Amino acid sequence: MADATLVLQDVTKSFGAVAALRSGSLTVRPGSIHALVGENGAGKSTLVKIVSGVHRRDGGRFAFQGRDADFSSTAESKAAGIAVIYQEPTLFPDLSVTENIFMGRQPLGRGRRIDRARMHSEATALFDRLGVALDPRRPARGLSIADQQIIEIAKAISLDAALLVMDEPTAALSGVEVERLFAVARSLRDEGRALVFISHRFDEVFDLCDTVTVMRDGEYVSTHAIAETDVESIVGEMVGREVGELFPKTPAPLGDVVLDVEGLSSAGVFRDVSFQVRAGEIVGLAGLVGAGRSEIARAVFGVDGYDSGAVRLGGTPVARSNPRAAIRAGMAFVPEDRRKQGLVTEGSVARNVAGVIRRGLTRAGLLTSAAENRAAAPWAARLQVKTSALDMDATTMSGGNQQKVVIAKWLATQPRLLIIDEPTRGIDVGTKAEVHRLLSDLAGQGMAIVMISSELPEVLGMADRVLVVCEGRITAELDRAEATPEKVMHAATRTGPTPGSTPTATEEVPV
Amino acid sequence: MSTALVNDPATPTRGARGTQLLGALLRSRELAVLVVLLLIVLGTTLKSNGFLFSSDGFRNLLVTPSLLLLLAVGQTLVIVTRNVDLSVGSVLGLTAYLTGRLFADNPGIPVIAVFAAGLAMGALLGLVNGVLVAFGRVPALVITLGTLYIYRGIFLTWAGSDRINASDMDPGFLALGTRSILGIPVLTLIALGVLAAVGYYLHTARGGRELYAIGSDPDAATLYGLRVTRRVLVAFVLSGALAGLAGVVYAARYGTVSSGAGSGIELQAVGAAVIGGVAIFGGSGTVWGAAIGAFLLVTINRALPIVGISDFWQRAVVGALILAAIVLDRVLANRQERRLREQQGSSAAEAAPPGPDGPPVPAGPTDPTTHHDEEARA
Amino acid sequence: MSAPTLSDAPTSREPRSERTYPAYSRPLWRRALLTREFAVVALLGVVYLYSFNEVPAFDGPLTLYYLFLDIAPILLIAMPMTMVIITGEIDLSVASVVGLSSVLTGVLHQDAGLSIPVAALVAVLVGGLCGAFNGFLVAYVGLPSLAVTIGTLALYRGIAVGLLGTTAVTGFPDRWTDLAKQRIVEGSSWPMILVPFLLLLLFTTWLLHFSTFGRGVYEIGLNDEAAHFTGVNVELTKFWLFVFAGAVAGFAGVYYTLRYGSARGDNATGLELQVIAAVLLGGVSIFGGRGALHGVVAGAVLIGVISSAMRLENQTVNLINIVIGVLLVLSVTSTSFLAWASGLAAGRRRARSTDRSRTSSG
Amino acid sequence: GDGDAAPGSDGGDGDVTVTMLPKNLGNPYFDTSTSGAEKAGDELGVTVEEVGPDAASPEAQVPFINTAAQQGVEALVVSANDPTAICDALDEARSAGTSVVTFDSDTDPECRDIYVNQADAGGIAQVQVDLIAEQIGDKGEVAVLSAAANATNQNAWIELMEAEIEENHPDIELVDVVYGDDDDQKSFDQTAALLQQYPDLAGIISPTTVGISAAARYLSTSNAKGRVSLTGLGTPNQMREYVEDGTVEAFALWNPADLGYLATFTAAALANGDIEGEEGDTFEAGRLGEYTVGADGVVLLGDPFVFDGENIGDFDF
Ligand SMILES: Nc1ncnc2c1ncn2[C@@H]1O[C@H](COP(=O)(O)OP(=O)(O)OP(=O)(O)O)[C@@H](O)[C@H]1O
Ligand SMILES: Nc1ncnc2c1ncn2[C@@H]1O[C@H](COP(=O)(O)OP(=O)(O)OP(=O)(O)O)[C@@H](O)[C@H]1O
Ligand SMILES: [Mg+2]
Ligand SMILES: [Mg+2]
Repeated sequence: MADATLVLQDVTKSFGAVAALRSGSLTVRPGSIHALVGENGAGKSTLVKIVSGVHRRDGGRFAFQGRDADFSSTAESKAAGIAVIYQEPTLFPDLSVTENIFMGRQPLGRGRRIDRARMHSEATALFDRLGVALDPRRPARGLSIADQQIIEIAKAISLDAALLVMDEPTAALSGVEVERLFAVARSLRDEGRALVFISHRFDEVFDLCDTVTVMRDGEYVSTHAIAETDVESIVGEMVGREVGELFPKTPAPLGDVVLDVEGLSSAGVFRDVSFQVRAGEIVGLAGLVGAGRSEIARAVFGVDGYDSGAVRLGGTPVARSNPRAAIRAGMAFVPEDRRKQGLVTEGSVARNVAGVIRRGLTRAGLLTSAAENRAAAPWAARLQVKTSALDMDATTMSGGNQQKVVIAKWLATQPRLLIIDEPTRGIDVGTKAEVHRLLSDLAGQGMAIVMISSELPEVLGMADRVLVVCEGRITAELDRAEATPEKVMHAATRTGPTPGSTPTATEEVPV
Repeated sequence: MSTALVNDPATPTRGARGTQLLGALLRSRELAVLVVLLLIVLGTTLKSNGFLFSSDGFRNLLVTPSLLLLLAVGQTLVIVTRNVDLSVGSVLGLTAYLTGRLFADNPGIPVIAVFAAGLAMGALLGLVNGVLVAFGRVPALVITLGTLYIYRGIFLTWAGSDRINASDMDPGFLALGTRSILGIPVLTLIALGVLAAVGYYLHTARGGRELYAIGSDPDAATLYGLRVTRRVLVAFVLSGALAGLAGVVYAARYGTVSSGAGSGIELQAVGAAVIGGVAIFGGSGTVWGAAIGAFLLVTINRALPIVGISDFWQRAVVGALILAAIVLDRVLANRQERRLREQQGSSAAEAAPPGPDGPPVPAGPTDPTTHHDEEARA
Repeated sequence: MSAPTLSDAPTSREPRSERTYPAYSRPLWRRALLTREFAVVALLGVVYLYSFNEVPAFDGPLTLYYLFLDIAPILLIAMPMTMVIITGEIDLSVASVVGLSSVLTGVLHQDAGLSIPVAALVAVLVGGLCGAFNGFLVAYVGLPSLAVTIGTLALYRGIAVGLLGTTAVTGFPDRWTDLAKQRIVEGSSWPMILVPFLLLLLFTTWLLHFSTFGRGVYEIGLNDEAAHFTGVNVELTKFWLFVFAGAVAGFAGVYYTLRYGSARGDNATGLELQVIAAVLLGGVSIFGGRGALHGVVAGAVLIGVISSAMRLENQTVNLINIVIGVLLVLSVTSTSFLAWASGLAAGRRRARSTDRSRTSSG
Repeated sequence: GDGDAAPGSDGGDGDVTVTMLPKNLGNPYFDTSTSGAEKAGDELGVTVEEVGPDAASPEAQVPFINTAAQQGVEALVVSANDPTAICDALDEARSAGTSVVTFDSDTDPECRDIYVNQADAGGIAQVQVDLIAEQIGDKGEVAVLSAAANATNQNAWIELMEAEIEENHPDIELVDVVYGDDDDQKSFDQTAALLQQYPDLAGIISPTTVGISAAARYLSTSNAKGRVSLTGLGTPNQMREYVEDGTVEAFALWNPADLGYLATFTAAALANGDIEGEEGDTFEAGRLGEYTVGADGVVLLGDPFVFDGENIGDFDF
């Protein structure tokens, strides 16, 4: 076997009081795709950032291509031949797609001028290889998360690096795009490069990778050849405890209609959306990434406006474009991007959890921190938020923990309707099961729930009823019993007539 | 605000007609200001044709804005990186005084050496700003507000009540303030030369593009591996150096340097850049725009009394102009966003046509069935 | 209604050990003393004591009286400015509003014959209107406040100067000019202007630190999108803060006019920089989301004490400006310097305790 | 910390301190007047301290007046940026026992003890109108480039000049008064604007030292040189070059050093109780001889002096 491209041995890293890595180890060989798995906060991203020079390790061994390495900036790691796709997109919104890919190493023409024509044609070639049609001249601003991720991927493979690290590159991609990415990854592997692939989706791990390393609580647990292991044992190692059933959906008696959305339209985003949700019911919104599910949810909750239609909660109309009215009416909304929309990450746990209910905490005109702490503590406890004190900033927490804070914040309002967008995006299996159990419990207690998810098994496993959204319209409504992956897929892509789709909608599809 | 397309007007290819159109529209951001400028010149000339057609009028039209132009170009470099340099007025005062002192204390000193000294002094003061901003991790607004006080204090303490008079300075140097080559004043030529060099650098050099990247998203720039600290330092050094050059130009043009030299001009420099379409939060805008903005500001100031508006109202007009410029920017940006959304809609349709052999599947598992089974087992 | 009972606990189906959380990760004295605000207060104490003992005539009865008269406009405007900056915005136009309000007070009194209270009221209202214009452009049109208020800085000043040229309105009734300089108790060092200031301070403290509105202000500064998602009306909050800043600046303009007995278009030129210096010196983050009022008050008074002491030492304004500038730069860079130093210290401590933590965590 | 010997705090053991407060620092005119004051201080054995703001505005002067009151200095010599705005501050200083002398630019008479007038307004207006009339052949368009629009002295002179022109020079038309705010750059640009706006302009009067030198500098390089005459009030050092190159024929001024010298003697006389500031009081002012306090507490320095190519070489200030 060839010498390892990357060797990490007992690497440690702490941020203040948080020990992100206690002993991280990882050995990646050329010509191999190496999966790195672990729960949220296991330290995967931190390990990656040490390899790429974003962070410097506190201790341990780090060798790249047989030589000891200690990068103090990403520029150094890049120069050494390491390409990284970070978990969070790192684009320059004002610059063109092409410039984003080639920034800092643009092809130069005469007199060290940037050769723009060559740069654009190289970008086009890259997109061809990835099988996507993106205008290389458009600015990156306004691209969907999926397109942003594709640019990150194009950026990384254009680097021609010996080691390519991908930190959850598929979290926002659709099936086709994932397949194309995998094809590229395989061809890079066949060229003899080393790849590291981080994902919470086991099917992808088993589909693509040849080796897997498991991490838990900042420590190395094990490394296996993929062929010699299975999902169950890996999950066991990741969690270090028994995971309950992943989709513990129990049927609950349905009550009255809680949410009634009627003919909601917003120009260019969605059209004529109508549906109802009953107490005790979980309604899943399925569809391709970019179908407009989040936009519908945002309009219903009032963070965005809509052009026509009506939203009623328990029979009473809810004012449009007014989140506070929605909250007062009894709605709660867990948005898809927790760092940007769900949380004030630099705010304390207590302020975040008490963020929506603080109006009720005012006594004699005064709102005190003590009151907020008192109100927040039980909800944090209920969701088992891992934090040392209520005044810790949410920045110091892993994704799963942050999601718990967001959910705690909304449950604290004791809503009648919970809209939850991508409840488990980027969350590890252990926490995932917890969240699912929670949703099932809440429905059992009579809460109406709208769940948006891009993971089909999650929708099928949790929803009482599935609404399929395609290009801003609801193209199918399927009961739990009749919802099969095929039917949902058809409605989501409109490859054929599906039950529940309106005939006019099909005619107008510009396919 | 104006976008990458302005900065990146590459040769069109087929299929990019929408972009082309959009590009033309956006390039009009600079064009719009230019048109306003020309209208003002035209209108004022109709009122009093000496404004343009007397030799003094023509010279003043060109030479008066050159000072602000230098500052606006430097300011653009800094603003593009999502910073701002409020200390330029004080740097200008300090170097203008330095210029005078050099001539007064070293009669016969070569003019070129004085220019070099001014540039070096400005660069040094800019370096101090840059170091504090880049290493102190403090917003430039605060740092340069502090150095605005400090540099001016140093200037006034150094100068005391000492004033530099025209007679202290080299006549050859002062002649620069009035001499013309081919009908274009030398000072204007200096400013235009700087403009061309900086504009070329920002458009075609890797370093220049990196300044835009840094301003567009500083965190991403760090993650990406750009040398953010160094680039920001360079931007501040250049801004300082250009303010220093402006100080020398000030001495040449006005012939006297007193305690008020350059005070308050920093906001005009920022204003010129903003009017010219440089986004205050970095990442976009061009020095050409900033230069036109500088011309516009100065020319309006000179035109108002001629068209019969008391010069007391000048500042109000300048303020209204800045506001109009940023509102216009917003309108254009909104229009652009709409276009991009349309464009994205069409390209998405192109990108994922349901092929016969590989129908797209919903996001997530490539094979939902097996996945489901695996998860269920877990 | 807020504290849930155990029975409606979301995960009650599977009873677990309820976690309890300490409210704070650090003891009270560390939370109170290891802050930027406290550092400014301490510095103020040191500078004051030094001046009191070492600077000739600083211990005289007039010192504090003049000091507060001088910094009153800064103190007043710093209150709303603190909130504006905490939302991540900035208002550079306040000094121009002071100028405009001053001119209006003069013009309305002299030319329109209005009595001083009426003229003052109109001036304050116009100040609020100026703020509303800023607020509208920033909050509802969504323009960057730095650019907007650089524009209105020129616009409002331009209107002020345009209305009055560079002439001045003087000759206000003694009753009113004396009021601006009167002491709360005859013979004390506390000028009357402190009364409205203290009321404003009380109001602002409540608004920023003890009301839901204030929580929203901080959230907007830290993450305005998340604030919007939790029902904070981001636009309206910003709008009102700019109105607040404009109205207070308008009031400061009236005070300015009466204190100096002259209404001029160029009154208070450059005051915005002093206000912002005081606010930032007081520990408010220019990025928004952080800061507290006691630091700001200390920052403003510190600037006043330093200026007063240095003037008594017959230092030139230039030197005073240098000191204030250096202080501003030091105070803002100190944060990152301290973070860097404490990072170093923590690193060393960690290195020593790695083994211990490893065994305890296992 | 080492200012323990400063006056006021340690009482009056015969140590007299005079604080000079010009309109602003960094102004060579006041630099010269302060040097005269210091000379007087040396002769009298009193301490002269110069303080002042960096911009010429009344509200910037007030803190310095307050400081003088706090220090309890014996006398304050001030050139007012506004006739009334600084009155209250001066009153407080006077009630703290400080004698107040204004020079160069006066306040309302009731706010100070004595005003040392550089030349009476009529004389100053007269000399400037005479100079410009002579230079432009007593006919044509004339403009005034002043300092700030509410500078007391400037406005008084301009008013008198207007009256004088109307009365005795029917062919001269005063077309505009513009303000350079005693700022080089602004005055320079204002000159340019004047020439553009009035193509037939024959002469400019600038009764301020900053203005006249900025205007001269602009004229000397423009093609209006020789066509447009310039006169006003300036200092010989600033104007020497332009007199020698022919841009300016002649201009006027008093000697600011003498003004500061006289103001200091006046202040010392008041502080020592030699005079009360009443009309008719007389006192000795060193080499300048004896002066008498006139109506309204005004002491007049003398007639302005005309500088031209013949005599400018004899002066250095
Ligand atoms: N910059 C930081 N400051 C403080 N703590 C941090 C920082 N970055 C990471 N951490 C902490 O380090 C731990 C490991 O985080 P890391 O991002 O490496 O986890 P991960 O395995 O990538 O999780 P996920 O699957 O959610 O991406 C977490 O507890 C996190 O809160
Ligand atoms: N920032 C943006 N600027 C312009 N258009 C956008 C932006 N974000 C999304 N869109 C467009 O809005 C539509 C819906 O996007 P979005 O990704 O939110 O849908 P979704 O169904 O919620 O998908 P998911 O939540 O799975 O990512 C798409 O046409 C997308 O291209
Ligand atoms: Mg991660
Ligand atoms: Mg979504």
